[in-house]
Amino acid sequence: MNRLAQEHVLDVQGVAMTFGGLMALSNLNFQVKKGTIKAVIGPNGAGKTTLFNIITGSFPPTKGTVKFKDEPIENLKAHKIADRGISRTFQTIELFSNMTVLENVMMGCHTCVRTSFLSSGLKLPRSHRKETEILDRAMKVLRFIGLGEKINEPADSLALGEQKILEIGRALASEPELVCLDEPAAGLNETETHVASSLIKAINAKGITVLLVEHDMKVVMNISDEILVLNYGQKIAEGTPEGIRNNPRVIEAYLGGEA
Amino acid sequence: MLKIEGISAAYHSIPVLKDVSIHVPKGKVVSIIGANGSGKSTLLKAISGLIKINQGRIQYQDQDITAIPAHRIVGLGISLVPEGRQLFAHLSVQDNIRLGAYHYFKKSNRAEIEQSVKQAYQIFPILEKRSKQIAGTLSGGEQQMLAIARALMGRPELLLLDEPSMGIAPLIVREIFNVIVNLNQAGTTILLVEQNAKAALKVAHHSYVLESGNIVLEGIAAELLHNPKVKEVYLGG
Amino acid sequence: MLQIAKLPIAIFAALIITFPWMAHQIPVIDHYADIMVFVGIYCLITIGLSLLMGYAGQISVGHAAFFGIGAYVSGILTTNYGLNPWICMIIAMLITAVIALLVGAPSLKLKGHYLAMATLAFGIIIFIIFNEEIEWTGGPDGMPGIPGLSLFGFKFDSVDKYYYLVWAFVLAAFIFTANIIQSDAGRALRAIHTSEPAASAMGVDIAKFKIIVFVYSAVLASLAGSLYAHYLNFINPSTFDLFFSIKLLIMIALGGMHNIWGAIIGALLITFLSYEWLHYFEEFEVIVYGAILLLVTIFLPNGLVGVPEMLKSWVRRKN
Amino acid sequence: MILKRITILITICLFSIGLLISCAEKPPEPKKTYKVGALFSVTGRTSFLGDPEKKTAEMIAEQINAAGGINGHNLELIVYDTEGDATKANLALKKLITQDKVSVVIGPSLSGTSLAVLPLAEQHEIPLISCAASYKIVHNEKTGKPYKWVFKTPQTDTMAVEAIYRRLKSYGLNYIAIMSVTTGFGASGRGELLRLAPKYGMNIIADEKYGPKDTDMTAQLTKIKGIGPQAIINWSVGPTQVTVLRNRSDLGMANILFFQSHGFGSRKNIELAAGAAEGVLAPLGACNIAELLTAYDVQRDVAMKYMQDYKTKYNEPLSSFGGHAWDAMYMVINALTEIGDDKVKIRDYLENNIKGFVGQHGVFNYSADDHNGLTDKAFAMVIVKDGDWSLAD
Amino acid sequence: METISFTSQLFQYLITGLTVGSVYAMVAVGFNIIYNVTEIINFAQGEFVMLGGLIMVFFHVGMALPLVLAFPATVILVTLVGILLDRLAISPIRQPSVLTLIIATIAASILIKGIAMFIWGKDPFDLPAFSGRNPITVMGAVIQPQYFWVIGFLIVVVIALSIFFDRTIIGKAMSACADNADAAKLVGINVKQMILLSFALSAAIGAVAGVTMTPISLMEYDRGAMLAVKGFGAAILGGLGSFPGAILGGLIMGAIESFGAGLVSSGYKDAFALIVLLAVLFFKPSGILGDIEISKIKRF
Repeated sequence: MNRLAQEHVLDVQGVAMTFGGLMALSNLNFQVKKGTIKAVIGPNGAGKTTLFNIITGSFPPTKGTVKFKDEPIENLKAHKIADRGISRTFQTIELFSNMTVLENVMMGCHTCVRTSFLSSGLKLPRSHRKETEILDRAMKVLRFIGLGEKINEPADSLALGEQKILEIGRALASEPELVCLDEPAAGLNETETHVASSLIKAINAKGITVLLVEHDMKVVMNISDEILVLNYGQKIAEGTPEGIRNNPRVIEAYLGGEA
Repeated sequence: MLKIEGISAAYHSIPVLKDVSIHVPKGKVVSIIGANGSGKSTLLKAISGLIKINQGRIQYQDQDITAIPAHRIVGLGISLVPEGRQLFAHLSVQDNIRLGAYHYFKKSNRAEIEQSVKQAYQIFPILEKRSKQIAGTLSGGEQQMLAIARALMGRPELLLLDEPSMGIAPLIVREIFNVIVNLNQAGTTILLVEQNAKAALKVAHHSYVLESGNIVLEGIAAELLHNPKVKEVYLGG
Repeated sequence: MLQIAKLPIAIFAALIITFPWMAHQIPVIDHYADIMVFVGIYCLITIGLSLLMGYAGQISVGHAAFFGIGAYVSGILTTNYGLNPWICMIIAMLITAVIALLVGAPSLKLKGHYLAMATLAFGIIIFIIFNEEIEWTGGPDGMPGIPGLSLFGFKFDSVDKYYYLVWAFVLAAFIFTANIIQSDAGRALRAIHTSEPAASAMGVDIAKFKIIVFVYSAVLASLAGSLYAHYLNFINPSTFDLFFSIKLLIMIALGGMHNIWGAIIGALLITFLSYEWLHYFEEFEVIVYGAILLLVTIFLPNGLVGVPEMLKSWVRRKN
Repeated sequence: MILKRITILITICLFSIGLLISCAEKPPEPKKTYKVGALFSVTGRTSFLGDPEKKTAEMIAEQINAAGGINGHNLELIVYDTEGDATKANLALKKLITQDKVSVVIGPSLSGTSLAVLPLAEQHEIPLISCAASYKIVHNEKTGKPYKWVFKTPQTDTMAVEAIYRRLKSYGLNYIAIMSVTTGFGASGRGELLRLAPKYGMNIIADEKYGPKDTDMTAQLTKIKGIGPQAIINWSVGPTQVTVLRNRSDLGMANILFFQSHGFGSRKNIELAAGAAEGVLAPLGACNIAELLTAYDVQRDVAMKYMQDYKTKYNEPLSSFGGHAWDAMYMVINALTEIGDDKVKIRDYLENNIKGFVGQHGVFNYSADDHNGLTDKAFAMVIVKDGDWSLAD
Repeated sequence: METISFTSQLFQYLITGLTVGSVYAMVAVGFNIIYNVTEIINFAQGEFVMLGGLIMVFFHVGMALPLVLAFPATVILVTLVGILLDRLAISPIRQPSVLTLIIATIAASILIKGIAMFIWGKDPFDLPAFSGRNPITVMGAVIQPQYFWVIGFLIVVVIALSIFFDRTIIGKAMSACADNADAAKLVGINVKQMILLSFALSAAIGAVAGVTMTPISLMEYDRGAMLAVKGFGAAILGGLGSFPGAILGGLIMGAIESFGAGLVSSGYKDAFALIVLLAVLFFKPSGILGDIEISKIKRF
């Protein structure tokens, strides 16, 4: 196998997306290296969430290919992509609010441990065994993310910071190779933000590749290995945090040009 | 003119505004800047009555408007140009503009309304050309103009603008900000929420910087423009 | 909060087992055991519907059709072809499953009101077939002479015997469904209901799950239909009309559809209201029925199972 | 734990509500009463049957009790509403038998519900006098004989169909179109029309249907018009049979001979048809046409009295369906008067002693082979003339 | 013996289908008015039609009011019922979900039906045709004058509504609520009032349908449910929310029933209409004109 290809977990080539004539993304190319943290930043409406939705299969791109471990995934349904090993969180928290913390994480294990309707209805030993397995894995994840104490609380009773953490935990439960985090620090206070950044680092330390969209620049600058900057659906810069911070195009995009 | 005293608000029980106080003097442009998710839009929604606040008081021209429902706020002289335009996307440009005059439509005669419509077209000539077009089919910049025109039809004394530059090409942004300056010079008080800090600080007299629901900086706009802390808020320390 | 603990099921089972005896002790409710047979039959349908509507969030206004298909397949095969009722019951369930699959696959792609209309249309079409295919179904006058059930020579020929048979099925369906709810599959269903995007991001094949639940609920309804036919020894189309589908909907909503216990409570309440209690209002029956429904919808948005929760939060606010 | 509590709570509620209502309903009664049960579709889509039946039965019970009861025994009539629903009819009959312990049951109103409860009556050995039309109710296809415990008062569809076919034959007409509503009433009539057609040499050249809530039958009639039959027979009840007449007259088909079923038996229908009923024929029982009966007709007196009583009490025109309940009620009253309230004796009385019983719908002669007891004389062919009934001859 | 040629028959089926379809279309339009403002499917819509017919009978026949007085009086009374429905059954619901609202409107329809039964009893009532019952013959097909009234009133309703939604500020405001409720509040539109208005309007249209159809088909207390089902079918067939769709859907349903009954099998005519509906939904899940963009832009 080609060494370069293996290095790139995700390879986005020429991706474009139009919504009813409106260009949300145009001719986007970038790669994510295995085992790194890559951040996608850009002002509002730059197309970051659209990019996430394409990668995770919410809808196919109008043009271009997305390769995950050298295999095209751009036309796969979301659940198939999840099966391949990409998991995600959402910008507006999409926890299963009618479930407990534990159940949310157990739901995350769905891709790996599946039981049939019949065997779970009859509570066959096999399904019982799998259920125990799911429980073990979920508990492990919960201890890892530090919510081990709150397993039986309803998900929507948690504080915002904990909900964000839980959503990340749920994404981890499927033991993915790539996690896509959509604004993990949005709305969090300083302490919570700190917790979230250390968690992301810890995830990365386990060898999981991370792709994240984030507005909180402190977080982005602190944790990412590489940053991709989008504006009006186009890539305007890509590079290390230091390089991005001093890139004039980025500053203009953020603080605005002359008005 | 507008006094906000220690308001807190939450969205789905997640606190978004924490004890925010703001003062908008008559005839001035006041801007609120801050990164995404800092609570700017929530603040404007709270003023215009779209969301309920948990604590604090909003006072407008010596009247407590904290508990007044949204559809009556506009009658008091406050119009909001909401984030993302929020047009009536399936109605024509004309209809969008006329509906802006809804709250006094019944009380005034046709000519008076048409006069206001004409004024709106004078401010944004492009809209007159597009008057029969369906609002949803306009370009982003035109939509933003339409949203402002619609708000102006409500004859506001205080105009609230939520990110007028969002997703719009720089050239148009400049045009819109010119309009904002002109409006202010014509006597309209303006509260402007912007992510585009430079643009906002240039047109504003006074400015507040919001971060995670708290006011972290406040001052004369021109001074803030050079304050390194602003860059830090945006691009991280 | 969604845990189906063993204790309530045990108490429930104990109540069910002792109910006929208790009812027979009090002359005025002596016949309640008889009504309870029908409650049980309807419970079989509502348990499946509760999984479909409350957990997976898909509306069906056509389940009377599956109930009817079960009843008619059983009825036709036993009376016209003399097959063993138990075999007919299984054949009926298989036929229903196939029909549900054929109808469900395209229908479940529809959303909200469109899905409601599609299932409603299906229900009416099936009803028209029951009415029109007189040679098979006996038409509007119905089909008399459907044999009763017996097992190894033991005849289920009295109210109490049939009561235990039906409720044994109900308990089995209840436990089976409760097991599903507590398993990975059940979580997936609830996930679909809360957020389809998040569920599919977890790898849940939404279309597949919807179909499976639809078919499962249809098969339960079919089983209920067979039991109904063999108990009444008679069926006619009007039992399976649109209004019965709506009644099922009302049972689910009234009991509380976010909880499988709601299915039982709803079936219990609506059946007793319409078969027994409303009778005392005579002329005003329809008005009272409508008023009760309306009041429950307005004041108990989570149905009757939501009442303790509401009381609790009320008490908390009081203190 | 909450769930447990709910379960217990609900059960307690169930019991207590049942208890309360039942206690309130039945104050203890010291003297022995004769209990008669009745199952009518008082509400729901077939209320046009059950409503007049219930009113009639209640009126008769009142009259009897006002006159001192039956041999001093009060007559207690317990009516349950079946809503035309098989399940409800089944439950109600069991309740009448096991709980109310009635000695005889009248109803149900529909063929469907009657067929549904028939096995119960046989099983529990209680006499049942159905008020529904289908001949299947008193004809066990396996034995070729009537069911032991089941009787019925209405003329069967067979009689109505035969009356119509005989008349058509006498006119020398045999190309006919039939129309029917897709309810039990219509389907059963349609079945008989089709079954008996060969016997009378009738060629059915169109067989059209419509729903009970349909608003327009022009399409069906247009098709019939295109085929051009010599006569049309329509089998329905309720507003549809009026709509059919109106559509027919609109389409200029008034010159085609038109028969309605015996379900047409209410003057209200003529009124509602607003002139479109003129010249329409229908086989009707005596109670519809009491005034038309000659003075020495045995049925005239009972029919006139019933008509006047009903009008006085309820202030609405008589419907022929009430007459079926009248017949059943008086058969029961006769039985109770003669032999008391023993179920077996009542059954035997009905089978052996209802001879020459003058009812609203004919003169009944029950026997071991005939639990309907009517002959083809039970129907008179009536024509609508000048907005009222008139004998067709 | 008078017969009828095949072409005349076809024409007759068409006329009949369009008349019946017009009633369905009016019910469907009523569904859409409420749906567009609130996204509620009001299953009590059929009861408005029933009430329209029966109240008209009361005014016109019972109290002998002339047509020109009785008609508006009926519409006003039914409109009041619509307003009450919103105030008593819909707006008190605190946690509205699709199913809760469906159940609430079903409950309301049961309640209204019960009250109608209590007031008018179970018998059908007749209403004299507006301009006599002497049919006109066109191309061998026979047309009742009342048919013109039904189709005519559908056209009047369409024109009146299009003027209302196109030319009046209130109409625009209602469209605005449907479009974007928050933005509507911002320009001073009282959204709750608009919801109330939508119930009033659709009740009024239901009443018109009831008044015009009663001389053809009589009216009794339990007619509402079936009309609601047919009207709902028409609305879905045309695409929920689209007024041209509602009219198209209604007329298609009526025509299929009529042609189906005449040419294929009268017993299965309702099934044909529903099978067509299902087929359309399976191939175009949002109905014929149900593309959200198109439906809302082309109001009329």
